[in-house]
Amino acid sequence: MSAAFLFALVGVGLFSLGLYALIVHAHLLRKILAINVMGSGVFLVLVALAKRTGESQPDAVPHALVITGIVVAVSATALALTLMLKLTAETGRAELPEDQGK
Amino acid sequence: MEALTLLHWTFDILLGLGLLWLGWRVLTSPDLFNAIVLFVAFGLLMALAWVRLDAPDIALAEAAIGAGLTGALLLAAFAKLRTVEKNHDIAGQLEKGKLENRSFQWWPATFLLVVAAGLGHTVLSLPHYATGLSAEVSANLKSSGVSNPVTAVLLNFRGYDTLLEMVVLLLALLGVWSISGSALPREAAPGPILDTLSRLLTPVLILVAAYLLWVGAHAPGGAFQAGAVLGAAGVLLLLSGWRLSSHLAGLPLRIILVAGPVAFVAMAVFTMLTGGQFLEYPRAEAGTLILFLETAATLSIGTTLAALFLGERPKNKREYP
Amino acid sequence: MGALLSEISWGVVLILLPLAGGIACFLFPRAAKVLGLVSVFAVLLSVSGLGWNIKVNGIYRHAIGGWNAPLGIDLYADGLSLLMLAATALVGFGISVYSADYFEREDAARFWPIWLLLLAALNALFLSADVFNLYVTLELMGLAAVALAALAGGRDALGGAMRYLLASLLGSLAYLFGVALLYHGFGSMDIAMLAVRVEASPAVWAALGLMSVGLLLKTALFPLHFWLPPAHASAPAPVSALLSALVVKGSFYILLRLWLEIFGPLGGGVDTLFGLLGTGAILWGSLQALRQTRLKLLVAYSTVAQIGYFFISFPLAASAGVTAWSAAAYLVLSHALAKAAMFLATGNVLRFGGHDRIADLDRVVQRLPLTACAFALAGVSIMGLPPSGGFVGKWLLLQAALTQDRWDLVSVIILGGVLAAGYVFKVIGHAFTLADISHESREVPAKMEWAALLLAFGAILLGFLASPVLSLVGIGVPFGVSEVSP
Amino acid sequence: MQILYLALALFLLVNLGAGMWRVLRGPTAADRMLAGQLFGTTAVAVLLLLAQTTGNVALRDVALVFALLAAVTAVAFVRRAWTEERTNNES
Repeated sequence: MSAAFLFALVGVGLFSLGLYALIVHAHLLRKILAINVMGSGVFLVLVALAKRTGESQPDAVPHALVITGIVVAVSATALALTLMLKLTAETGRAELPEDQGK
Repeated sequence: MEALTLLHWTFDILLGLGLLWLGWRVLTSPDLFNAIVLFVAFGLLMALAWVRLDAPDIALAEAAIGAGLTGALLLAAFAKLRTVEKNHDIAGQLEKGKLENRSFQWWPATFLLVVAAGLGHTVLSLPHYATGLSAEVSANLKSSGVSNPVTAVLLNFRGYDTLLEMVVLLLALLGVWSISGSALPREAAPGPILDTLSRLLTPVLILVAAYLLWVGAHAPGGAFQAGAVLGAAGVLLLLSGWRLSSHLAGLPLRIILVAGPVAFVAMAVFTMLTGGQFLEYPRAEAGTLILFLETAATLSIGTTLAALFLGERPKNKREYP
Repeated sequence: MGALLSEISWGVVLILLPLAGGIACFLFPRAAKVLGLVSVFAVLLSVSGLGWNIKVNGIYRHAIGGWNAPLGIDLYADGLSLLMLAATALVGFGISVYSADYFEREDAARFWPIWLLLLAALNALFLSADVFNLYVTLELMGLAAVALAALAGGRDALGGAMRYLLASLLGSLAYLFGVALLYHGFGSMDIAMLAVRVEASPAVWAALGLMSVGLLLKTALFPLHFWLPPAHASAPAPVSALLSALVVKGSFYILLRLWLEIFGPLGGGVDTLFGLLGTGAILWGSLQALRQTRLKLLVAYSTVAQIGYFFISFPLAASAGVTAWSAAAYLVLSHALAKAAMFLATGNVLRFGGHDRIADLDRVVQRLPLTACAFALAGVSIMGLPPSGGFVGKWLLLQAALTQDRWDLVSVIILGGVLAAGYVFKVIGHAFTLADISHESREVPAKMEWAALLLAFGAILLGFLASPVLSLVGIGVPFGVSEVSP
Repeated sequence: MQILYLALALFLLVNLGAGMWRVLRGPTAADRMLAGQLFGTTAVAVLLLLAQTTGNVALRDVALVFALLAAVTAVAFVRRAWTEERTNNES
C-alpha cells in the first residue's frame, strides 16, 4: 500500500458515490453534481496510479490527460446547467419529464 | 524520519477520508445551496490531493476551474433556478430537493457497493511499480521545446488532443448559445466595494494569467491554467455589471473565441506544407511555436469560459440572432 | 494526379476540413449554409482521396507530431474505418442537402457550425488509434449531438436532450475509467500496442466491463436504450437522421474496434451476453415500434431494434468471424442510409401535414409520392428484403448462424424482419388511405424530397454492390482473416 | 523543521473539519458561504506549508490562484445567490 493506491481507492469510492447519487436523485442539479464527483473520482485514479514510477517524478502523461479531462468536465457542466435552466423554465420542474412513448 | 513518514501518512489518510466524506455530503446534503458550497470545498480538497500526488499542474487547473469557475457557474445557475421557479409559481422544487434525500435506496446502494469492491480489487491488483510513459517523456523532453513535461505532453506529444479539447469548449459554448438565446439586460451597477474590488483584482488576475502562461514552459502552469485564470477575470468583470459593447460582441468576439483552434489548424497546415507530419513542429523553433499556440489558446479558453458563465449570447443588433 | 492523390495525407484533411468549416460557419453566420455545404462536399471528395490512398498503399497510418505511439497519437485507417468514413460522408452529404432547405435563417446559423464540428468529431473518431483520443472524440460527438438534439426547443426536445446528455456523460466517464485501467495496467493508449500487451487480468476484465457499459449506453443497446427514443423523436428531422444514422454508429465502432483488437481474443462469454442483449433489442424495439402512434417515435424505436442486429454478430464471430463481422459492417452501412432516409421522409411528412400521427396520414402517397417512395424503399432495406443492403447484411448474418446451427439466432433474425415488415406496412397502409381528418398541406421543397429518396436508393443499391464493398472492407484485414467471402 | 511544517499543515487540515461544521450548520446561506471562504483561506495556508516541506515552490503559485479564485467565487455568491435570498426573505 502506498499513497498512490490510497488515493486511487478514494477515486474508486468517489466514482461509486457519484454513480449512486446519479441514479437515486431526481433533481437535475444534483445529477450534475454527481457527474462531477464521478469525474473527479476517475481523474484521481488516473493521476494517483501515475505515482508508481518508483522515482520522485511521476508519469506526466496522465497529468496532461486529466487537465484535458477537467476542461471537458467544465464544458459539459456549463452545457448541462444551461439545459437544466431552460428545461425548468419550460416545465417548471428541474427534473426529467416522464418518459414519452415508453 | 519515522515521525515524518507517520505524519505524511496521517495527512494523506485524513485527506482521503475528507474527500470521501465531502463527496458524500455534496451528494446527500438536504439543501441544494449547501451542496454547492460543499462542492466548492470539495474542489479545494481535490486540489490538495493533486498537490500530494505531485501534480501541481493539475492542482492549478483544479483551483482555477474545478473549485473556482465551476463553483461560480453552479452558484449562478442556482440563482437563476430560483428566479425561474418563482416565475413559475412553484416553490416546491428546492424543497423537493430536501425531501428526496431521506429515502435511502437499497438496491442501487448494494449494486454500487459491489461495483466499488470490484473496482477497488482491480486497482489493487495493478502492478506496484509501473513507469508508464515517463521514460519516453523524459527521453524526448529535450526536443519538445519546453522543459515542463506536462506542457510537453499537452502541447507537443499529444497536441492533437489539446486541439480537439479546445473544440470541445467551443462546442459547449455553441450549445449554450443555441439553447439559451440572446442576452439579458444589463445588470444593476455594483456597489462601491465590489467596484473597487473588481478594479483591483482584475488586473492582478490578468497578470497572474500571463505569468502562468509564460512559466508553463518550464514549471507548472500553461495555457489551460492561464486561460482559466483569465476566464475568472472575465467572470469578475461580468459580475460587476460590465458587458462587452455591442459592436465588439459580434465578429470580434467570435474571432477571439476561435483563436486557439484556428492557431492550431494554421499550425497543422503550416507543418504539413513544410513537409512534416500533422503538428510536427520544426525542432529548433518548437519552444517559440508552442508559446504562440499557448497564447492563442489562453485567449480563447479564457474568453470561452467567461462566455459560458454569462450563458447567453451577447447582444449584437447588426447580426442575427 | 495519382501521385498527388497519394501524396496528401487525406486522413488529416478529413479532420481539419470540417473543423475549419465549422469555425468558418461560426464566424460568418450569414454564409453558414454555403460554407457548410461546400465543406461537406469537400469531405466527400477527401474520403475518396483517402480511399485511393488506402487502395494504393494499404493501411493508412500517420504519426501526429512526428512522435510515434505510444508517446504520440497515431491516426489509423483500414477498410473498416474507410467504410465508416464513407458512410458518414455520404449520409452526411444527403442530410446536408436536406438541411439547406429545412433550416431557415436563424436556425441555420445555429445548426451548421455544430453539425460540421460533429462531422469533424466523427471523422476523428473513425481515424483514431488511441483510446484516450477516442474519449475526447466521444465527448465532442456527445456534446455536439446534445446541442443538436436541443435545437427544436420546447419541453420534449429539451427533456430528451437533457436525458441524452446525462447518459452520454455517464457513458464517457465509464469509458474513461476503462482507459485509466488499460493505461496503468499496460503502459500504452495505442490500440495496436495494447492488443499485443494485454493478458487476462482483473484490469482487463474491469476495463472490458466499464468500456462496454459506457459504449453500450451511448450506442443505446437494449436495455440501455431509454434515452434514445425521446432524444431522437423530438429533434428536428435532419438532426434525428444524423443521430440515428451516424452518432450511434460512432460508439458502436469504438466497441467493435476494441473488441476486434483488444478484448475479443480473450473470449470470456461477453459475446454471448451481447448476443442476448441484441436479441432483446430486436424483439423489444420492434414490438415498441409496432405500438407507436407517432411516426417519428416508430422510426426511433426501429433504430433500437436495428441496433440489436449489430450485436448478434458478436456470438457468431467466434467461429464464423469474417462473415459475421462483414454482416455487422454491412448492416451498419445500410442502416445508416435507410434510417437517414426514413427520418428525412418523416420530416417531409411533418412539414407537409404539420403532424406525424400515423393514423391521420392523409393520402401521402398521392400527395408526396417521392417521400412515400423514399420511406417504402428505406423500409425494404430495414426489413431485409432483397435486393437491398439490409438484405445482404441479414443474409450474411443468417449464413453465419446457419453454419453454427444457431437456430435460436436464425429465428430471431427472421422474426425481427417480420416485425419490421409489420411496422413499415402499418405506415405505408395509412399513407394510401383517406384519413378522417384531412390536413392542411404545406409545400415541401423538392430538394428535401429528393435527398430522402436518393439516400433510400443508396440503401437499395448497396444490395447490388456486395462484393466490391466487402473487398474494400477487407483492406488491412480488420477482422483478422484475409479473405472476405460475400 | 520539516516535521513542524507538516504537523502544522496537518493541524490546519483538521481545522478544515471545523469549518465544515459551519458550512453544514448554516443557518443562513451567508454563514455557509463565509465558512466556505474560511476553507479556502486555510487551504492556502496548508499549501504554503506544503511548499515549504516539499521544497516545491510551484505550490506557492497554486496558493496564489486559490486565493484569487476564492475572491471570485465570493463575488459570484454576493452578486447572484445572496441578493436573490435577500429578496426572497423580504417577500
